[in-house]
Amino acid sequence: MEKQIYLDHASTTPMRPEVLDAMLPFMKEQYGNPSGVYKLARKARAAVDESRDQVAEILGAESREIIFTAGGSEADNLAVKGAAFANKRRGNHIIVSAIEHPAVLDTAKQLENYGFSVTYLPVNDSGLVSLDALAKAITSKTILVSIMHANNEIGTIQPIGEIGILLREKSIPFHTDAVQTVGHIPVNVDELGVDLLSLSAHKFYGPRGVGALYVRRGTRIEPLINGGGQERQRRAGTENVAGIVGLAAALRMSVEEMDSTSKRLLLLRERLIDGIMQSIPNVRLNGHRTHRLPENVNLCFEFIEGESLLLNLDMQGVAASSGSACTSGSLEPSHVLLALGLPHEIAHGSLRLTLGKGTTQEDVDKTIEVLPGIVHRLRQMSPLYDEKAVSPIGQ
Amino acid sequence: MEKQIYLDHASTTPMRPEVLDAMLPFMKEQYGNPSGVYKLARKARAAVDESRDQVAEILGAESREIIFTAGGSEADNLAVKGAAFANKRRGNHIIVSAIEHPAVLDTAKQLENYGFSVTYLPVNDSGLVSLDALAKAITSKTILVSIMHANNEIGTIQPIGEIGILLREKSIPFHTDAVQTVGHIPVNVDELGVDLLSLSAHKFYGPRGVGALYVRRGTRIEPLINGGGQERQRRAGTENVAGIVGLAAALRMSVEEMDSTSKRLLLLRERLIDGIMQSIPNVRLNGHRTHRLPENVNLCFEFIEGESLLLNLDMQGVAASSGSACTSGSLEPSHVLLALGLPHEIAHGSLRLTLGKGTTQEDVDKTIEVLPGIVHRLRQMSPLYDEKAVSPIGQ
Amino acid sequence: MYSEKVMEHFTNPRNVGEIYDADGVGTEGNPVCGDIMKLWIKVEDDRVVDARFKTFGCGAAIATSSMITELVIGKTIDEALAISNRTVAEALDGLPPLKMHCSNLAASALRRAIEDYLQKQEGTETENDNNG
Amino acid sequence: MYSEKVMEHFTNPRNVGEIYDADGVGTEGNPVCGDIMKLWIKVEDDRVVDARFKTFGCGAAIATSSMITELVIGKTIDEALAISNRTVAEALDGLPPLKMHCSNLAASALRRAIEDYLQKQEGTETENDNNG
Ligand SMILES: Cc1ncc(COP(=O)(O)O)c(C=O)c1O
Ligand SMILES: Cc1ncc(COP(=O)(O)O)c(C=O)c1O
Repeated sequence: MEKQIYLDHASTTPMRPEVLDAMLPFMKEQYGNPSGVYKLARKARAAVDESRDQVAEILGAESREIIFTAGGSEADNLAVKGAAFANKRRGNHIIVSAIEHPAVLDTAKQLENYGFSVTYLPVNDSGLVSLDALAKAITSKTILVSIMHANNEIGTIQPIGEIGILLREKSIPFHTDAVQTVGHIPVNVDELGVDLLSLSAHKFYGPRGVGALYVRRGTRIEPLINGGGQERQRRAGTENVAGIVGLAAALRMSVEEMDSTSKRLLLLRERLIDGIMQSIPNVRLNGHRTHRLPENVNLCFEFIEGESLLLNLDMQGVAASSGSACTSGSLEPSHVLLALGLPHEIAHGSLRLTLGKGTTQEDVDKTIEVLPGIVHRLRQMSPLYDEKAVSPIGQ
Repeated sequence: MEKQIYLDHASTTPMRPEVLDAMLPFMKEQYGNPSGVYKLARKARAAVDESRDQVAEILGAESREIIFTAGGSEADNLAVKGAAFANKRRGNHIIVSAIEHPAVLDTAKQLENYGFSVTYLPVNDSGLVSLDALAKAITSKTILVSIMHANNEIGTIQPIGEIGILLREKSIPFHTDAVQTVGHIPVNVDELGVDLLSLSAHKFYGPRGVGALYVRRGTRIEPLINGGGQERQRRAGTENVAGIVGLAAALRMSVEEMDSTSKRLLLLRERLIDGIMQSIPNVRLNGHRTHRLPENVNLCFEFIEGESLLLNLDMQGVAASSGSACTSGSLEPSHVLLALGLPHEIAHGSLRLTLGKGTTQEDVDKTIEVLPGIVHRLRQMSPLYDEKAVSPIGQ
Repeated sequence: MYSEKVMEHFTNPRNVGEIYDADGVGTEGNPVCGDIMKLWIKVEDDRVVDARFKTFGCGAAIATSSMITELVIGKTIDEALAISNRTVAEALDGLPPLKMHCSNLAASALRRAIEDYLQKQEGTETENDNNG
Repeated sequence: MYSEKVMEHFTNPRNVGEIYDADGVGTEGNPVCGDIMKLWIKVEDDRVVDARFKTFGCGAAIATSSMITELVIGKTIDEALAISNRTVAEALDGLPPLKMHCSNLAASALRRAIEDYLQKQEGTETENDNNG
């Protein structure tokens, strides 16, 4: 079999072997429930406390401000629903960007059914929200703004720090979905000026099914999962100790290597973009050219459709995605690409290549090598290509 | 160090090594996100599908009726909030038993803040709800009844099948929290006549942080976690593939051994109860004598307080709990024991010993051996004991 | 998610291309929904003797296009009209629920190509001097 | 969760028991809240020469009871009155937040025992024939 080239790190990352090693004791002999009063339980409790301290320190937060969850989606839901319901008496208006991950976007939509009113903030053609538009959208009833740190499809990084200053002035609770940035680029809750921040371990070489929500002291949220008194009454459920330990270990290691990894990936990203755009006509790069995650490449290949591109790439040993992984089973083109102003037929032809710490230059070169043939073959098969065979080379 | 005797299986169980083996590939090389379209993703998807089929078959359900969650608490919240909000137009009345786990009880309380009205059904002195009382509590606005299969503190098993018949007649959605029974005693959704059923893997030697909710086809629930289209739009979040595979593997193995294990534990339970009650005066057995989980022993030792009992037991190498693990950090005596009608000072002196598949007769005998000394010592220290030194031997 | 048959047709699609002197052409779908299929047929003695397609779309769209050309070649016009989306999906050993609409697309494109042929036929028969 | 000092006092509590000819007795807490402490003191020349306790309660309740008897023995009545719940908690290297009320309990029981002693004293001094 072909060597597999994995270029879907924004969807999920392989777990670091060291992370698994850190977790294993808690999947074996250290099985205590942290809520118990006996020795076995106290060891588990200590492991959770220590993990919490580490995560807090990395984010520039206090330990009590960290709530462990079962992933990024739960953290987003807890932040958005939790803050909305907790502040219902103050107002019912919420602002989110139009390119949020579905975990925020669909949550906002659901809140509309519960009497909240939502503004979906547009973005410009490179995916940036405008501070002016945000300032104008704010009303006296605005109780929450949620704008993601970096977008999972196109990698555009928002000016969260500036938004934070604006919102701090107006005392409006501010959530950022940092699932794509934590462990990848520097994230400090005070520098960003956020009150709520979501993260997910499997996006930075940690385990699946565990994440965290940062909640600034004084920020009120209602729990999403009621029950036992875990996580200071803000998230019930027997603690996933192994997962929590894995999250902290993965975060620590990612942060240690962040500088060198992101520099390396940035170079590979540029090599990949250039290599593809030079060898294939009618290709567009989606997202911002520089305010962009170092590992993200998102392209539209005109005249062809994304899924057939992916299937062909897979047959050549390259694993990639089109739009966000969660929605690629659906027939709708990416809401993010549409928000950038792309027409439907172009949005349907998107390819997301996301690099990771295991990605090598050979992987990138192999991808550059196989893509032109695939694109050519699919275009030959496309009824749209005929008609426009003479379009100019993609910008 | 002393050999540790673990008698807190109702709180959490050690994971089976075979379960860990089944999970490991998905924490290593099989890291695909099931939502992807490439080979690696398809293997993950297949593993999730297969696990779902297995869980469904064991419960007597269809695969599409199983939603994987991050544990029992999430499943309970999804069931109760999900059904409440989805049926809001039909009515606003919910019935739960007074001895539900906090994941149901506190959720019901939270729903009171959102305009729902809740009846907390009392239980008799052995912890059984009365069908008559339930029938009387039902109104035309009742949209959900939630009664747990077996109680986590006292092990009392409710007549869910009979309740199911009653509720089916009235077409009222019926949820049961089966976190303590799945994998321990037979659970079949049709025999129980339930529409919603929660379970949690770590209660049957599976991984922490993964559970499931059974939702009968046609039963409407709103998602708790909105976002990506996972779990048929009913629970967003990148699938915890390793956890899901572990849940299914643990369930399969527990069900295979159920008969022999429960027979063995029943004998050990009786030995433990008899041994303690014969050697220590003023002890009461809480819960039902026979409608009881085979692994559950719950006792009140008059004149002494639970936590000091636990700490002393721990020093002798026995890990146990008092009340439910999640609330044992609190100052309140168990809501379950109070619901049985026990006075506060007696309820404070409770000890829960829950046996598991690794429990041996020596473990039981050692516990029977160490308890009298501890109880005696604490009673000697108790100002309540003085006054009542002549009370009769506990029943 | 796809059957082996689907993947096989996707990987080696039959009858890709155009027929420049086609007797009938049909197009179905639109760029907005992400699938467009164009199908050409050549008819002799009331029998489809050749069929070609071009498709912009997902794996299922390409496989159903390929499959329907295989199914239709050799069939009489009546037989060809009887090819339903179900026929195509079954011939491919089934399609994922979300992708069922793709087989619909192929069946509609074929129907349109046949209608186009029949219309031209009518023209030829009645006027006998059109571009037949 | 408990400090080593707490565990040490819990494991080997000092001064458990009653003083039958105590000069003062104090009780604090009640069965409903799950903690009851009874404290006896013996006073000579305005100085606490002995203290004993019986406690129904959690680990912290027993440890604070034990600690407060240690703290008070040898102190004058004035010094004894200055022992606050904070003094007890600090002497035990701290208590978990949820358990802070236990140190309060011990300090109150001591205060009540001293008040009981002082009241009896008054009785003895003024009437000089009571059961002193
Ligand atoms: C009866 C019952 N319901 C719900 C739960 C919650 O399950 P989990 O800890 O997996 O969230 C538990 C255990 O904690 C339980 O015993
Ligand atoms: C930006 C963003 N937010 C939220 C999520 C959801 O995280 P999880 O899959 O851990 O629930 C993801 C990834 O799926 C993401 O990329």
